[in-house]
Amino acid sequence: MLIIKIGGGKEINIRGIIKDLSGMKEQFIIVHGANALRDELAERLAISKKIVTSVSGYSSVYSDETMIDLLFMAYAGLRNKRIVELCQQNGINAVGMTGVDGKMIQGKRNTGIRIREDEKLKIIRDFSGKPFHINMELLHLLLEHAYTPVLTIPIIDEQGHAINSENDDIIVVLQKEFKAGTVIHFIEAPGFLEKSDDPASVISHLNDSDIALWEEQAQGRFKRKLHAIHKLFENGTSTVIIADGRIEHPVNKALEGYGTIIQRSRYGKYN
Amino acid sequence: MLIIKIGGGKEINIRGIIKDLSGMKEQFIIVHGANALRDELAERLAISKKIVTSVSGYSSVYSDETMIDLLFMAYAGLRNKRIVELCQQNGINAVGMTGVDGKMIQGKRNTGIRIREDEKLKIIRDFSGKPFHINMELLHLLLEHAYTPVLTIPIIDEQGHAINSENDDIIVVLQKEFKAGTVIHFIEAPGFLEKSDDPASVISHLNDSDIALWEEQAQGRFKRKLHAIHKLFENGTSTVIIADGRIEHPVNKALEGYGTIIQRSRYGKYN
Amino acid sequence: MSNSSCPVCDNALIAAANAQVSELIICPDCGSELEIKTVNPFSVVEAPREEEDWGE
Amino acid sequence: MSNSSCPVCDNALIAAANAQVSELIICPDCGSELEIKTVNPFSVVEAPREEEDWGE
Repeated sequence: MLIIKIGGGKEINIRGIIKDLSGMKEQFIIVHGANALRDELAERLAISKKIVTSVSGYSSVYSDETMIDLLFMAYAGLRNKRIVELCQQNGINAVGMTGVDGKMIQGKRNTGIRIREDEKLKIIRDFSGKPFHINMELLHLLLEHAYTPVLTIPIIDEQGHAINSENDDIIVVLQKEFKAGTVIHFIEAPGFLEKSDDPASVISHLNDSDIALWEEQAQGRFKRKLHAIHKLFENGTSTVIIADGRIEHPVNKALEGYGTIIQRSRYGKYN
Repeated sequence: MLIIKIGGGKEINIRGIIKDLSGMKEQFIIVHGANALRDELAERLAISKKIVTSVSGYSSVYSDETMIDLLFMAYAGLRNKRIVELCQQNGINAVGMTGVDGKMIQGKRNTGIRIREDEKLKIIRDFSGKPFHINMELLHLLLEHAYTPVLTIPIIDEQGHAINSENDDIIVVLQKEFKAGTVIHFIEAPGFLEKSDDPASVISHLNDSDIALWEEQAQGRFKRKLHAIHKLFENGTSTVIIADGRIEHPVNKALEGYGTIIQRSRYGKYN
Repeated sequence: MSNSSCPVCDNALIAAANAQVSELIICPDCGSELEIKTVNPFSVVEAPREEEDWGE
Repeated sequence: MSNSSCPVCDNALIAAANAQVSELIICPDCGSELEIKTVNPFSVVEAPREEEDWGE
């Protein structure tokens, strides 16, 4: 089982990814983002996106009701169904779902984010949270009947509310329950770069302990991405590939070794 | 089996409909529209909706690529998932799907609409068509595992394109394959009105042969709606209820006999 | 003026001055309904059968 | 000024002049972290435990 994460950037070559996937023997699940579409839609609808930075340094989108509407339109609607349509045109019988559908991805609503505002320590709540359980019965039902799940946010919380969440966290939970050997992330870069402004500085190989070190020095969103990759290895992944989603044959190239291959170090602490 | 059609009008009380449905013993499928949401979104995005009227007098929305994007955002995204969310909050384990997902609703692309433009007879093609087959395997798979399908357009054509279609036509095909005894349409009116501007002129009972007569005199969209109801009876429906979707308990009231109840006439031509 | 021929009876067809893409024309020879695909060069195909009931 | 009491130790609490909804304050008596729910009338609840790792 393969988990394919399609980033939400504008330049991601979805057509190329789906075309490559149509030749795959191994079964796979697609998880995708749509942040570029969301931001474009927010701008066209004159909806301003609120970013909150918690006192512990992590910034995230403040998800009010309007933001959840945006997620439904951009992620669950436009992006999800255009990916499903492309799959159908390439012989992949895809079924698109959010975490709310059939309680596919269940999460816990954040109790609150501590922020500093008007020099006061405050707690703010929104419709966001962390995934902790996948409806494996529904997922297996689809897979066993040769349907390819195409999953995206929002997920569902304990009271049945749609909540925003991070796709990287969803992949950690998905991988934990699925024991998928390989996870491929398609992003708008050739892979992890030694120097972020130098595309040629792709690091071709890393192991999971390198990731742990990197995580300590990283900040904000990148820190969170590294933390999620770190957790994948804790849950038994053997290979994570960070690959360029913009090129002509993103999947084929990734499987040929282009991009950054992260593997479990033989003497890592998890063996 | 019950088919619940939730109209796409702004004043439809979805919360009330879902609350009532949560008390239902009988299994049901939801099909819904979102035309008000689509039009509002089109306006906010400055997308002008093109209406074409065929030489034979039927007007319909011209569905280009941008319109299909709108359907994905308004129908498949916002409306579908807010209905699914409400279901989850009322103990109904709903799964939302378009006709593209898992090829749930397969259709045939229109070969072209004949219109008059610059005093010339022309043929124009768009992404629209008519449904002719439901993926019953997938539908039964969901129903047998206690999931409630919440279906909407777009549907999928022979080449795997998402195409616009009429929900009323979808219900005809759905009912044909399901033999659902009762179909309830929730609209923004107390039922069929003798005088369209007089809400008190609700016709409480009709039979299928009345519908055939009405259809001959009707025009445009209403003609098409009557034609779809007429077909439902041809395919074996016993009861169609046209009920007010705006009131507090739309489903309970409909089942108590409020609205227009259309039943098979004992001596109709189909017996 | 650009020429073409009727796909049904092969009769020569001359594009009218105000011919437009998607326009439906009738072959003067065999009466088939033809659809103009391109104007320059002028090309036509047989128009699809009218749908048995109304358009979408 | 409107008063309230700490939900943990029942000690009396007086709203500060610039108290704001969602503000986190510390009960001067038992040190519990409290969240201001409303300012007029002044009401507080115990603040939720900090998430084990960062916020969303």
